[in-house]
Amino acid sequence: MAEKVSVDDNITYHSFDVLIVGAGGAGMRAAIEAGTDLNVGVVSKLFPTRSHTGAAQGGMAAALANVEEDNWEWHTFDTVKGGDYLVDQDAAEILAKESVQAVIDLENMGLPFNRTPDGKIDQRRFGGHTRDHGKAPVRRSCYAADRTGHMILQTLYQNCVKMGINFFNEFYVLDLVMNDGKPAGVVAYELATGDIHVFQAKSIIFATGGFGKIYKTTSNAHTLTGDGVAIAFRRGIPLEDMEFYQFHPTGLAGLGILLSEAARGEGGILRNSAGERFMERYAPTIKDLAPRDMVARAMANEVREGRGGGPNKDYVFLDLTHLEPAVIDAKLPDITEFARTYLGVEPYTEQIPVFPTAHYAMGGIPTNIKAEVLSDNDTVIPGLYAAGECACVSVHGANRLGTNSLLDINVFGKRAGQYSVEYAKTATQVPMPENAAADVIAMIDKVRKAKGKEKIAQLRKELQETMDKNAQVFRTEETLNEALEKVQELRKRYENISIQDQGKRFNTDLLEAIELGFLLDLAEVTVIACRERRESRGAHLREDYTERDDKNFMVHSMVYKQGKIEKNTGTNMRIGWKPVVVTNYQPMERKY
Amino acid sequence: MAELSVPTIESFTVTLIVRRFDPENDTEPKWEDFDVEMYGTDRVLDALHKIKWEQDGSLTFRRSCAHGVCGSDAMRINGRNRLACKTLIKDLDISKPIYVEPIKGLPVEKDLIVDMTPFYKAYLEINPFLVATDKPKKERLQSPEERARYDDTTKCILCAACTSSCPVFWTDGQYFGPAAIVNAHRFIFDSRDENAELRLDILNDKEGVWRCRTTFNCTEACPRGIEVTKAIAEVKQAILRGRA
Amino acid sequence: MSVTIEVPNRPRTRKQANWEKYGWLFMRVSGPLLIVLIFTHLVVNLVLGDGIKAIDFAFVAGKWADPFWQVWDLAMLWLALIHGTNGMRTIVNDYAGQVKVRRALTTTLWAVCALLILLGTLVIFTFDPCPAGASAELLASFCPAQ
Amino acid sequence: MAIKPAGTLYRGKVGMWSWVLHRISGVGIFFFLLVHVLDTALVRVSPEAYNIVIESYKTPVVGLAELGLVGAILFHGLNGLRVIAIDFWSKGTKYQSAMFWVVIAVTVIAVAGFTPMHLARVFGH
Ligand SMILES: Cc1cc2nc3c(=O)[nH]c(=O)nc-3n(C[C@H](O)[C@H](O)[C@H](O)COP(=O)(O)OP(=O)(O)OC[C@H]3O[C@@H](n4cnc5c(N)ncnc54)[C@H](O)[C@@H]3O)c2cc1C
Ligand code: HEM
Ligand code: SF4
Ligand code: F3S
Ligand code: FES
Repeated sequence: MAEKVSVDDNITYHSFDVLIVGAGGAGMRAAIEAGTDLNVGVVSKLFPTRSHTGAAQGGMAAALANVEEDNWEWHTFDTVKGGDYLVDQDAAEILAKESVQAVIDLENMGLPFNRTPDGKIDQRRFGGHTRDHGKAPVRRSCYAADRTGHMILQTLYQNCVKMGINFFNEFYVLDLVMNDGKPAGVVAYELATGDIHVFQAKSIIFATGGFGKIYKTTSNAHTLTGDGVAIAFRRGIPLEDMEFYQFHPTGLAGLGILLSEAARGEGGILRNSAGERFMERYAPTIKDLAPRDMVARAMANEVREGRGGGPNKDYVFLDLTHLEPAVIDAKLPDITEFARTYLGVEPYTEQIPVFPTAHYAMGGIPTNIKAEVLSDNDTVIPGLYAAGECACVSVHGANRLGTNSLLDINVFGKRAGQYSVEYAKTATQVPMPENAAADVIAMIDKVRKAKGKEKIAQLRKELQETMDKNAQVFRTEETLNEALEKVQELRKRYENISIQDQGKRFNTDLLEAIELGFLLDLAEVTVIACRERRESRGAHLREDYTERDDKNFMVHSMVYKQGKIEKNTGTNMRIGWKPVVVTNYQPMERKY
Repeated sequence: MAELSVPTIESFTVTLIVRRFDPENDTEPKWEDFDVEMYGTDRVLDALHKIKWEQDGSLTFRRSCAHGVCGSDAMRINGRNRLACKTLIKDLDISKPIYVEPIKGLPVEKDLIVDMTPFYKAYLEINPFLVATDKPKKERLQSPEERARYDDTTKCILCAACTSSCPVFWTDGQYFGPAAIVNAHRFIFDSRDENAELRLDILNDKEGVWRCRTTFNCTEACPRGIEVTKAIAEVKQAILRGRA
Repeated sequence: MSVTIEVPNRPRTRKQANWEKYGWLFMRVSGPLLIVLIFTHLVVNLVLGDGIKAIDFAFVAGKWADPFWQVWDLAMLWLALIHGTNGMRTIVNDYAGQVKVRRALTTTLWAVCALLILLGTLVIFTFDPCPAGASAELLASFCPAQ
Repeated sequence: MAIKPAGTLYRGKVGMWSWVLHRISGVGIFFFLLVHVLDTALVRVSPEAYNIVIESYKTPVVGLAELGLVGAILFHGLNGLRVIAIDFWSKGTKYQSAMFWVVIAVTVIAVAGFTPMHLARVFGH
């Protein structure tokens, strides 16, 4: 179906039935499901194959039972327990049940999974995935060497190409246009020309990925600035569970570049400076394959108690030296290369310095199991969908299990595609308000013309540093207040910025400034959610409230923005709580 | 958390000479030099960021993942195509300035950004997707050996380092280029694919594999270590023999 | 829309049939043959005996009196010219951007190639090792004029 | 071709430089071949005509150029074999740079062996 385009006042207007924002795994999976019967468009700030899904290494969970006995119910249990019981269990059931088909879909689309000797998809172990409710690690992760995410991203893009999906690449969506509480479209900035585009659509899917860049040490890409999440927030949509940010245990020390959990899945061992396999003390049953929050905390604890390695005793070691070089080459080629390239360490013979790195946002835009966005605990915003890391369904609860995110983007990406088409088929277009692009134009103009003293990079650096210092693995009321104060100070200083590039074409200087605005918003929400959750659960560890408190906090947090968006005062936020959906599993103490 | 540190080399000052072009003001590109203070584990991308963030915000380049997996930042560093995020400063000769310029053979848009359209176009022309008509209920079977047959070429991140290092591609930009052939190879040798013949036919073109003069620049430039020239040779052989 | 700085891209023009595969194969088949032909030619003419000093009409006449060398040189002539011309065509295709220029140059190349092949072939077959009326000291020893 | 200031020269490795040499030598040989066919054709005109022209091949300047020609043919021919090996031998791409150095070595040795012999003839009486 041909796309309708008109140009007016230098603004280009496009009209679609289904518009997808973001061309990562979730966005493209949605696009494939949405198909080409209706008029479907994908807008992405990056060329699709540059999305950060491509960085995922380890694998994608699915109880295929190709190599060991397994079933979706065990997978559900692991997901719920891994998420420290904050998982919505109806969503987790869907995730686990639909995982098998999700993997088969990808294989049928051409994904080159590693194979078992009899030609089936091979599977390996991954943290937190167990047989029969925690008895022993199970091989559940389907993988393509250690570039599973790369292969997913490529395969999805290939199939989009095959179907002739309509892409708008290097278009930055900067605003969601709502009319009377209903979504009418989005406004985007074209990087190459500096032109403004208004996309009108019946269904809009946000699949814009995470926001690891609120932290300094992170496995996330420079471009993961949480645009979609912040845009939704600015338009009055609450954000769910923002205090749950996952720190992945094995980031390359000092750099944050990720070494996949697959390294431990294949037998890698964490050691402290004394050479001790310290995870035996923290998780006697599954040791190094405990969920990420536990491992990250154990590592941070080892360092804190003086058992770290290196000149500043500030990291621990990942030991692969007992593995056959052939196994390393076949199963972990990329990550060993990272160690060589970036730290000059030879993994065959030397231990790799590692430390937790900000990795994954469990929280985000609240959705239900149809990927529909919610405006409060249960009110659906018709026509608005979210999937992938930017969304919170919530299948990851307080802590995501490794390989469950690639699964999430496929299962809920697919669902978003499916339900958005269903909706668009019968819905009528919400009329575009007059001057739909006015806010974006004003924002861009303001940044471009700003003549202040503050430098974007400096503010961003201070933000990331304060988040690393005060809102990382360990948190207290005091550090969180310090972080909040700092974020609010930065927000004030943000009013006084200037940029150097005044051009229209490829003005990345301008976009970095706008992205910083998104980061500030999300950092603030994160800190507030962290402060309000006065317990420890999953990835969220409060040193002043070290116990899990099911009586008061067996609920999702919902942070709402109050008042008008232009007033970036920072205090206009309200916290609410939303019950957790429990079906089969009552909260228990989490031991491994 | 406390600041992290890895055993580092002392900081040192390096000079970067960057080939710049501002489409709104320049008629032709110019060289501009910057001095930056760097550390041992820093990469060229860090140096470019340092320039952009501290000295000249208008310096423009693409980047995303910062560890060599997204393929955004292929550029010519000291005369060779490299990913800026994978090139450690200490591995270059820092007693001399480091030359940084856009990849060659694609139209320059601004500073280090080139127009990738011709590159993607060649990629799209080889039908870069699995074609299989059977409708299996579960996964299609494939032995580990069959899977290994095309493993190397699945690594491609479409960074264009290879194609824009190819002297044949520079001449007129018409040659399909190594990246397109690599991606065709990935499917031609996939036992599940049924479209090898068509792809071989597409590459048996005036601008196809026969234009490759085995100069190996592509293989040498590929940040993923793909044996590009070998893949091209295999495609040539497949065309000669009439099948993969 | 974009400013082209290095080499402009002309739109891709796809032709249905093409001979590139055969050209490519021919280069690879003729190459090794040429090695034998040319290297022997060089050894016989430049290394053995008195080398270049010895080359004159009589030397050529001496060789071409033998059908073996006639066929040898004929093969060398054809293969080298076709190989060389096809190689030159590749180079022209690479660097001659405009279609017209390219066509003109390739046509010229093949015309010159055909002409020289014709000329060479005629020379080899119509060659008279002992032309009448030539001064005797220039001729080969087997000529009656000697 | 490029608008000034040009970018730097691409710093390819042996694969690229062998191709540059292969191409230059090919063109050189080609033009020599054109001339060579024509001068040889003079045998059909008259022995005198042929001999006059062929004499110039024995002058010192052309004699030196002949060394270059022989070197070019040797390199082009041997490198051609290398290219064929890359195309048809499955390990060719792996050993391409080793093969390049073999080509260079053989060319240099052969030219070095030929040079004194040839120069003695050209400069001798
Ligand atoms: C290093 C690393 C390793 C990982 N390994 C694993 C693993 O082994 N297993 C696993 O399950 N999970 C893993 N994860 C997590 C998982 O990869 C991600 O959570 C998941 O890929 C996110 O996919 P996505 O589609 O939501 O977002 P992304 O892939 O990040 O895509 C976001 C998309 O949104 C677009 N976008 C963003 N902002 C805008 C805007 N303003 N306008 C327009 N477009 C926009 C971007 O261009 C991009 O296309 C890993 C993550 C990292 C960082
Ligand atoms: C001595 C034996 C020879 C061998 C083994 C040989 C081999 C080859 C091969 C394999 C190629 C193809 C290169 C490629 O596709 O990359 C080639 C190209 C070429 N050859 Fe030869 N050749 C020989 C002699 C000659 C002669 C005598 C001439 C001149 C008449 C010649 C001129 C060329 C030219 C002009 C090219 C094109 C170069 C290019 O495209 O870069 N060759 N040769
Ligand atoms: S083959 Fe290598 S160099 Fe070429 S595009 Fe792919 S990854 Fe980049
Ligand atoms: S650089 Fe070009 S010539 Fe062939 S070997 Fe690579 S494609
Ligand atoms: S920034 Fe992703 S490859 Fe360099």
